[in-house]
Formats: sequence, C-alpha cells, structure tokens
Amino acid sequence: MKYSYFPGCSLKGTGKAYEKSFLAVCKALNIEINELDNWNCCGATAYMSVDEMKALGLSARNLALAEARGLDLVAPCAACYGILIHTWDDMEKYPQRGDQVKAGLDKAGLKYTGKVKVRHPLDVLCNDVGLDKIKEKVKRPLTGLKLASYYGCRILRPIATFDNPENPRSMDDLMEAIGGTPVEYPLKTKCCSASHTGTLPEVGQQMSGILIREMEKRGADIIVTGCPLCQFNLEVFQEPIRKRFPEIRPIPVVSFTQLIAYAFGLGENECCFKNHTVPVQKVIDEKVKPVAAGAR
Amino acid sequence: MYGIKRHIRYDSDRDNNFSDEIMAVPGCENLDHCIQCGTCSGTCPLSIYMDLTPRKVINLTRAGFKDDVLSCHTIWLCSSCYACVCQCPREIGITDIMYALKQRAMREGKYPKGMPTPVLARVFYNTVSNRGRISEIRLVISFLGRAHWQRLIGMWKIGLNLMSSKRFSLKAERMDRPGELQSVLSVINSPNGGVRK
Amino acid sequence: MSEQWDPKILAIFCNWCTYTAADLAGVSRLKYEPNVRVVRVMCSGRIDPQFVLTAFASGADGVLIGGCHPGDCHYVEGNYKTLRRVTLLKRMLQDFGIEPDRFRLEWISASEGDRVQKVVNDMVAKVRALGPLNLPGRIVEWDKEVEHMQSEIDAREGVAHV
Amino acid sequence: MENKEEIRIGFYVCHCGTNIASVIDVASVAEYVSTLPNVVLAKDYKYMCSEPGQDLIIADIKEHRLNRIVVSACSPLLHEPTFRGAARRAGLNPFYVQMVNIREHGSWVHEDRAKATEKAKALARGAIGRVALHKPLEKRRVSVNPDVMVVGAGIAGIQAALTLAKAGKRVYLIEREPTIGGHMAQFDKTFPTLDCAACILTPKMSDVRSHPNITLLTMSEVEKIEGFVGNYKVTVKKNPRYVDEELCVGCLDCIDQCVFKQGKFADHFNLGLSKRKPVYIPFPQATPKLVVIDPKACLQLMTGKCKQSCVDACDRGAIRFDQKPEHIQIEVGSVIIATGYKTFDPRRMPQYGYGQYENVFTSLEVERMVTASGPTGGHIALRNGEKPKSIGLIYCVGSRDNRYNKWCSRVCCMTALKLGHLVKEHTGAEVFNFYIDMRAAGKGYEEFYHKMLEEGIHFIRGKVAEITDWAMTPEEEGHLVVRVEDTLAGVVRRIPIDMVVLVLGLEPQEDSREVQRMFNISCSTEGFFLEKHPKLAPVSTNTDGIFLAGCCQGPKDIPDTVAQAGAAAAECLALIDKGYVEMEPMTSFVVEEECSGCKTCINLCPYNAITRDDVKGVAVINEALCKGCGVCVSACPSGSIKQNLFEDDEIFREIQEVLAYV
Repeated sequence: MKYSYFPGCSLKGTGKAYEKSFLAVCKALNIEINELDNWNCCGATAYMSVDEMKALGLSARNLALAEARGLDLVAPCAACYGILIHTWDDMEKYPQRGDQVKAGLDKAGLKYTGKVKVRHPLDVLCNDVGLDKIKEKVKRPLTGLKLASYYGCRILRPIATFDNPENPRSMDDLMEAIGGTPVEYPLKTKCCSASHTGTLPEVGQQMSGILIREMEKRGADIIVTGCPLCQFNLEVFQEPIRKRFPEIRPIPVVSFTQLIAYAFGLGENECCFKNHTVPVQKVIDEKVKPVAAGAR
Repeated sequence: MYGIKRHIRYDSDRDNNFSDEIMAVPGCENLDHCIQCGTCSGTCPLSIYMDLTPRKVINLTRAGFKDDVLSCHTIWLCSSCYACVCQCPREIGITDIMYALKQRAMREGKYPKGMPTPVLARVFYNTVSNRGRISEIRLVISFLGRAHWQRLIGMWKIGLNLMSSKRFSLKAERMDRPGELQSVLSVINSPNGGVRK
Repeated sequence: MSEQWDPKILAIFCNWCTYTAADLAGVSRLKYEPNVRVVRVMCSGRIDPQFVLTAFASGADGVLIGGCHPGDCHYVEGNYKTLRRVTLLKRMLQDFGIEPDRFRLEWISASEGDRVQKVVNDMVAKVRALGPLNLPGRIVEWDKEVEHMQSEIDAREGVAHV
Repeated sequence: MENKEEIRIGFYVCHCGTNIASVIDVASVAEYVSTLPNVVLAKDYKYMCSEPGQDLIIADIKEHRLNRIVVSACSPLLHEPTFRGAARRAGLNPFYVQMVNIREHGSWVHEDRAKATEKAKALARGAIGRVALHKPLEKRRVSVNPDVMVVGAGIAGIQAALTLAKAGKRVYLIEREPTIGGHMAQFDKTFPTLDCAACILTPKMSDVRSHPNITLLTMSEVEKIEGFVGNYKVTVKKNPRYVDEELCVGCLDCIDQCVFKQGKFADHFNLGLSKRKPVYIPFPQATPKLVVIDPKACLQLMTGKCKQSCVDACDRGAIRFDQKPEHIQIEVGSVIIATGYKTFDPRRMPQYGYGQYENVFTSLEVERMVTASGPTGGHIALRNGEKPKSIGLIYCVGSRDNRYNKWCSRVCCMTALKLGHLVKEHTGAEVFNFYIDMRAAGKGYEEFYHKMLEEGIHFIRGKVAEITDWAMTPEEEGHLVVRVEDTLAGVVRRIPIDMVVLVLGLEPQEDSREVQRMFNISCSTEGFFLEKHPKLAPVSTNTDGIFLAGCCQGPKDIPDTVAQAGAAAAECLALIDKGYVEMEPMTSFVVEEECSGCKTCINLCPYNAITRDDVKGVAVINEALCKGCGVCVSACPSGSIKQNLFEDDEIFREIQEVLAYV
C-alpha cells in the first residue's frame, strides 16, 4: 500500500505526536507514505473567510501536487481533510469556478483533473488495512481502558465518504481492535470549536468543557481524537475549563494513532506520550488490566 | 438616551440586491428555499453565544438587511462545523452563506467592533499568502500581540505547559519555495476581489 | 439558409407521458425555446425509424423522442421496443454523418413538466451549437455525386464498348 | 379505396381570451392557413370551445360543405371531445377533426411573439396536411359488467364498498390483512370532534360483513388484472389463514388453549407494545371475527412438532394447518383502489433517537396507548411504567424535508393537537408542541387549535434539531433533552422532556409501484397514485374504469377520505348505469393481402390481441383486445398493419408538413 501524504501545518507544529505516531503505525503495517513536496497550507476556515477563490486555489494546488503522483492522498488533520475534500467537491459542482482555478494551476505547471481521492487515516486503517490485520499486530492490548472516540466536525461533514456521519463507528472499531472499550456518548461529532480558541477562548473553553464533562460522565479514561486541533483544544485548556466546569478532572487527550502505536508495542519515540500536558502513561498503567498468562 | 434606539426597519434600510449577490456565490444558491424552521439554530453548537440565531441571519439576508447581517457576531462565531448544513430540510448551504457573509464583511470593513476573529483571519491570510504555511503558536502570539496583549500575558501558564511537553515552538514554518504558490494565487481572483486594504 | 438560422427540431411524444408532461409545462407556464414542433402518437412504441429519417430528410436539424419511463408505459412495454429501435437507429444515423446530439430519446413522465423544459432547452442549445444539418441540401449533393459517378461509369463503359 | 370526394377544410384558431392571443398573432395564423391547399376558410375567434364557437363550426360545415375541421387552440387532451362532438352534431364524422395545440405547447411556454406565431403556423400546416388523409371512424360500444372490485378495506375502501352495495351493486372487497379497518381501527379518537374512532368505524365494519352485496376477501391480494374498462378479469390470491372461515365462530377457545401460555410475539396491531400468541385475533372488533395463525410463529407450521392443543380446543374443527394459497378469479367492470399509506420510519432520522432512547415513541404507538382497549388499557406510561411529567410532540417527522419526504402530510398537525389534548387529559403532564407551521385548514380545525391553546398546551414554533440524553444543567439530568429554536421568541432552547412523541408523516405503501404497474395507472414522483386531473377528475386515473380513494392518492384526513370514497363509488355507478363504454377507434388492423404471416407482431403485443390465422396464413388482430399502442404497426416488416388515426401516411404527412414551414 502506498499513499501520498499531506501533513498540514498542525502536524508539523503542535500536532507532532500525531504525525510521528501516524508514520510509525504506517511503517509497522508496511504502508508506504510519501509526503508531498513543497505543499502549502490548506487554508483552514480563516482563509476562506477572506477570499473564497484564492482559498480554493490554495487547497486545489495540493490536490494537483498529489495528482501528479497518482496515489490517494492521506490527510490526518481533520480540518485539512475536510477542506481538501470540500475543494474537490466544489471543483466538480461548480465547473466555471473550477476552470478559473485550473487555469491558475496551469500557469504554475500543475494539472488538476479531479482524479485524486482524499483519505483520512481512519478510512485507510479501517477499510484498506482492515481491523483483522490491526488485531494481529497488537502486542499490548488496552484491555479495560475506556476510550471516548471523538470525531469532531470535519471528518464526516459535510461529505461523509467512509462512515455514518450521524453515528460513526470507525474510530470506536479501531479502539476495540486494540483491546480498548469504546465509550458511548451522544456528542461524538459535535464541534469542539477549536477554531475559536485563539480568538474567543471563552467560547472554545465552554464547548470543549461540555464535551469533556460528558465523556467523563460516561466513564472515559482517555479521550481519543482524529484531529490535531481537537486534540490541542481539548487537552491544553483543561485548566481554564475547570474554572467553568469544576467537576472535570484532568483527562489525557491523544490521537488515535498514538494508542495504536502503543498497542503495537512501539516505544516513546513513536507513541509520544510525553508530548502531553496531562500524563498518558500513568492512566494506561492504572487502568489497563494485565493480560492473563498464556493469553497472548 | 437610556440605550433606547430605533428597531423598526424601513424599506430604506434594505439593500435590494444583497440577497441576489449572496445567492450568486457558489454554495449559497438555495438561500431563498428557507422555511424558517430553525433547525440550523437548534443544531448549531455555537448558537449559545450568537446574537442573531442562524435562522434570523438567513432571513435578514434574504430580506436585504445587509447592515444588520454584516455587523452581527453570528457570522464570526460560525466555526464551519457544517452540522446545520447536514440537517437543513431544504438543503441550504448555511455554512457557505456564512462564509460569503464573512467575505462581504471583510471587504466592506463592516465587522463588529472588538470582534477578534476577522483580525485573526486577516493575519492568517497574510501569513499564508507570504509563507505558504502557518505556525500556530507564532500566529496566536502575533495576533494577540496586535489585538489583545493583556490576554497574552494571561496565557503564560499554558505556554509553560506547552514548553514542558515540548510542543512550544516559535520556529516559523514556511514552504521551501513559496513562489510556486504565489504564482498560482496571483491569477485567481474572486469576482469582487479580496480584502479592502 | 438565411443568416438567422435557428434549429428546427421535430419532437414525437407519446400521448400518456411526455405529451401530458408538455401540457403540464404549459399549465405551469415554464418557458422554453420555441424551436420544437411536436407530433403526438399514442405510444413511443409506434415510432417507426422511418419517421425519424423522414424528419431529417424533410429538414429537421434534430429529432426528439419522448416516452414514459421504463416500467411505466401505458401500454405495458411499448417503450422498451422504442429503446431497442432507437439504439440501432442511432448507430445508423452516425453512419449518415448525423451527430449523436441531433437525435435524442428521453423518458419524461406525466408529472415532469420541468424536464420537458430542461430537455428542450438543452437540446436546442446543443443543436444550435452544431449548426444547420441541411440534410435535404446534402441529399441533392449526394444525388449529383451519384449522377456524376454514373455518368463517369457510363463514359468508361462506353469507352470499353468501343 | 379511391376516394374522389373533394377535401374542404375549415380552420379555426382560438384566442382563448388573451391566453393565446396575447402571445400568438392569431389573425396572421388564420391568414397563412387560408393560403394552404384544400383550405376553404380560416377564422379566428375569441373562445372556440364556447357554445357560439362550436355553433360557428357547425354553421360553416353546413354552409360551406366542410368535410374536415382543424381547430388550433388548447391541448387535444382537454377539448378534442368538444370539437368532435360539434362535428357530430353537424353530421360530420367526428374523426375528421384535428386539433393543434398552441396554448400548452405555444402561448404558455413561449415569450417571443414572432417565434411563437411561426411555430403555430408550422403546427397548423402539419394538421392541415394530415387531416386531408383522415378516414371516417366509429367508436365501438362495449357493455359494462356491473360488479365492482374495491382494493383495500380501510375507511376509504369500506365507505366505497358500502355506497356501491347500497346502490344494489355487487362488490368484491379485497383486503391483505386478516381484518378490515385499516389505520383508522388503530386510532383512539378523531379530530376535531374527538368522537371515538371505534364508535364510528365498527358499525361500518359490521355492515360490510353482513351486507349481502359485499363479498369480503381478507388475507387476499390482487395478483393479476387483465381486460379493459367494463370488462376486467382479476386473479386474487388468498393467503392461508389456517382457519376455516366458514367454520370458525370467533369463540377464541383456541387462543386460550395454545401451547404458548403467554403472548410471545410482537403484536403488529399494537405496534409491538403488547405480545400475542401464534394464534390470535388482531383486535376484539376484528372483522371478520375470525382467528388467524401466524405461520412464522406457530410451532406446528414451523416445525411440524406441536401438541396442537388448538385443534383439540376447537369443537367445530376449524383449524386447518393444511391450507394452501388459493387463486380466485373474479370479473368486474370497474375497480376502486384504496390501498392507503404507511407511516414514515423514524429510524431514518437518527437525530430523533427513535430506537436509541426508549422514551421516544411514535404517534401511532401513543395512539394505541391512549386507547382504553389498547395494550396499556389507556395508560400513558414511560417504558419503566412511570407516568411522564412532560411530553413533547414533534411535528413533521419525515415530512417537508428534502432529504426524506418533500410533501406536507396534511394530517399530522391535527393528529398532534389531538394527541396533545389526549395525553394531557390522561396524565396531566406539561405538553409541548414543536411545529414548523400550524396547518389547521379543515372545518372546525382552527377552532380546535384555539381550544388547545386555552388548555395551556405549549406551542413552540421550530423544527426540533435533536433529541439527546446528556444534561447541560442539573434539572436536565435523567430526562431527554429537546434542542430547538423557539423561532417566534427568537431564542434557542433546551427543554427537558420525559416522553417524546414523533408525529409521523405519511408515505406511499411499500409496494405502491407494483400496484401502479399492475393496474396500469400512473404515480407521481413520490409514489402516490396520480389522478387524471387534480381538479376536474380527482378520483379517476389514466386508465378508464380504475378509480382512486383515500391516502393512496395522497395524504388526507378521514373526512376527505370518506368524501373521496363516495366520489369514486359515484364514478363507478355512472359507468354501470350507463351500461356501456365507447372504445376509442385507434385500434390496429391487418391488411390481409399484404401480410406475409411472418409472426413478428404476435410476440410484441402486450395484450395478446394478435393471433395467426393458419388457414389464411395471416395475422389477425382482435379489435376488442387491441388498445391501440401501435407497437405492431411500426414493427411490421411488410407495412401491412395499420393503426386507425395514426396511419403511416398520416404521420409522414404531418412530419413533412410541420417541417415544410420555414
């Protein structure tokens, strides 16, 4: 299996743990990952607020880079993923607009025909690799660990390609495959409003607080995400959030690939548990039930 | 006096072309299908803080009350999570309409006073246009330094936490060859062209 | 042809679905291009390929056939027969040099007035882009060519006879 | 075949008030047509279909010895019979008339006056060319079988059957379920009068049972229908009840003695709110009052291993495990389709949590719960048995939504108001109504709405976005929470609710497409059966002799359903009392001298109307069976089959002339 890879700005910044663990998991599963050369920011929500045509061009340039390679494009950041797939959809739906963007790309020697498929790692791991293959690789099952899978907004909205947007299962299935116990709660796809943390912290903290409180109420030991922005938002502001929601206790928030890497038996370099302000390993050590002898 | 102000709307408060102009933006074409059921407002997680509910924004836009819409907080509170779009019984691209309104507000410089989101959007836009990539922490610092330096000081503890978890980086990310992106962007222009300088 | 050439399209609609849909388009006041002239038959299954050929030979720039959706034929399955005939006919028309966009089969049910509008406008635009077919003119040309060929053959044979 | 008579055509173009004349220059059309061959006169007139308009044609036929008429006006589907009638009155064969459609296909769809006028001239030229070739034709008369079949025995079918039976006609009433009554039998009370559904329905049900003119076939479905108006042959499949309908007297002893001591299987009539045994009666007033055995639950029928205590219990020996499906042939002259509706499946809207949260109910479930004879004996209770303190009714579930059903289901607003009243009366709970638009347009409906406002029921205008079970505030703990914008107040609200009731929209039956195909009628895009004309022929279909009643044609309430059923019965009676039908003469015929007997046509005919006369070696078309589609005509390799009024010559001429106009 081979994929082109679009990291996006966050995976090179605050989301380093996500990138490292994602690449490590892929390596363990013999998946070849090729980072796009000279990629640019997807534009996120902010760029779109200023100029919709340039935003489209920005994002489409990455698709064109991937198209030249002829492989599916994996984008682990949910925001990048959502924007890339939305761009692809827009180019199809509004050919006039698409033609203008294509002309711009053409000028830079890039060709866009819409052939590239944008994929999220959840999609790749569940559907291309398959849960059975993942189960085979598990050396340290997370037995007894209660995991709240948080999908957030952009993985399945507005275009859902690989899971049910109302009641998603892919991350829960993966967590189950590595021995964890998925926690059921009703807010799996509610927005955490990470895009507001920098500008309107009170808004971001309220939204994240609601989510964390509910996940904890339903028994979660660790929160699992598929988006570096959600991960950052839910973890880093827990202290100010606690001023609004005193009942919240510190809870680790990690990317789903980190837990898979751990279950695969990979080390700290790949799991990156130390890249967190809320300790992860401690919770794992406390909650994971030792596997009975001979079970492995 | 006593904070009393005129709330009635006269026909002269309307901009007759406004709804047509918004509907001409791709993704916004179904604006006039709205039956004012309020599903968007009910679905929106951010409606907790909105001054106008999304439903009202849709109707005011449709009716041409441009100033009301462009000066409201709602459009800047929209986090583009697309929840409303997925639930709308008339399949209206509410998120796209919010984007169209944001762009319009930026262009006309009409966004609400003290609202930081449009300021960040502009910082973001400039950074990406120049460097092709962003560095989140530098972005936030540069934005807070510009608009809300008091708040920056209040966040020292979070910064410390980030440092201790090795996630605090002031390195400026950039593309290897930003010129390749700029040559693409230089020829793509929105119908009414970008931000007001 | 005059400078103000505009396509002439002959439409043959079945009584129960497409003709009724065209009536509905009228009742709904849906505006469409006036280039289509409709001939009514009871069922699209009545449409003889010769009708289409005659239309082109009589100066039509395009021919549109409208019937009920598969499975909804008022006469149970007449439209399936139409489909079979049309498929063959299309191939034949291409051999004549008549572009595929000039001959079209559409399933339009009685309730789809808006589809009549869409299909007619779309077809008129496409045929307009193709320009005049002028099959009658071409037939005259072909006849001349054949005549010419014949005279050449005659001449050669005449030579041979000598 | 030489016809030496001189062709004399009269052409008339109608203004239709300003409907045509405002877009088409009618005078110039008449002027142009007057220059065409065989045209004796060409006139324009304000309203051709009016009495004076028709008289004008009649007078001209007589005065100018016209023998062909072309009327350029509206669609032939609307006024062809009118002008044919005028010709007949003037002594001219009605099939010498041809219409040109310049309103629906002209003035109403075009704006460019010059181009629309040109088109009208071209179409007129086609008609003038074609009408010269017309031949005199006669309509055939066929007698009408006075028996009627009614398909579906809900309130629509029951009403139609009773009306016809009272008029002395024999009715075959076909019902798929073991009992008649349909959805109405499940209702507790009816809006806006609040009279009890059973009290008004059950007398009608027993009338059906006892009326000597009604043959009731339950557990039966129409499998096949052949023939045409006045003369339909129907095959009905009667599924086994496993009980002899002649012998069973409905004593229910077999149910008592069944080896299952307790009910174990979901009771469909009560939507699974109660359990029944494999042998059961759908509800106490079921008609016919006969037990039925569920082959998917009965031990004997599934495994062949059972004590068969029901057989021992029945002293009349009515239990029949060996019953097989039966096929019954009936002959009728007309059919009323009254197959009803189904309710929207709320599982399709996961945001409302039906099937996920146990205290989310459907309107039908609550309808059963409030019924005194229902599964809970009239008690409204949460799944844990407690009485709800707050109840929310959500309107438009599945309706008015592009993603599900676009239409307004018409009855839900009133159903919800009624249920709101009933649940408040039964529980004293606080009742919230969540509606998009209150549609109370029937007689006494707005007054009913007002009464509900007076009763202190809360009305919140807003479509509920989601129902969840997570609490934002302490008072929400342990409740369902409805998130909705109160659009009239302009604020988003979270409201804790104990019991949510989803008021379900109405949909076409699952198998409506199959029924539509079988009866050769039309469906609108959403799947409801299409009436011939929404205003002028609301219970007729495109197939003569087949009529519609009730919700199979579109959502409607009980008063409208009953009225429509009466109208459908009246249409049947009109057909029966006339005694005959006239068949259009557009049938096909074989020119024997030219037929080679190749049999190509025989398999093509969907009505098996063509056979081969082996003695003469030619094809023969049975005129009575031919419906006039013309498929055989265009397939005949020797061109020896012709279709009246659509002969090849006539169509070729029309095509050539229509295109000859530049």
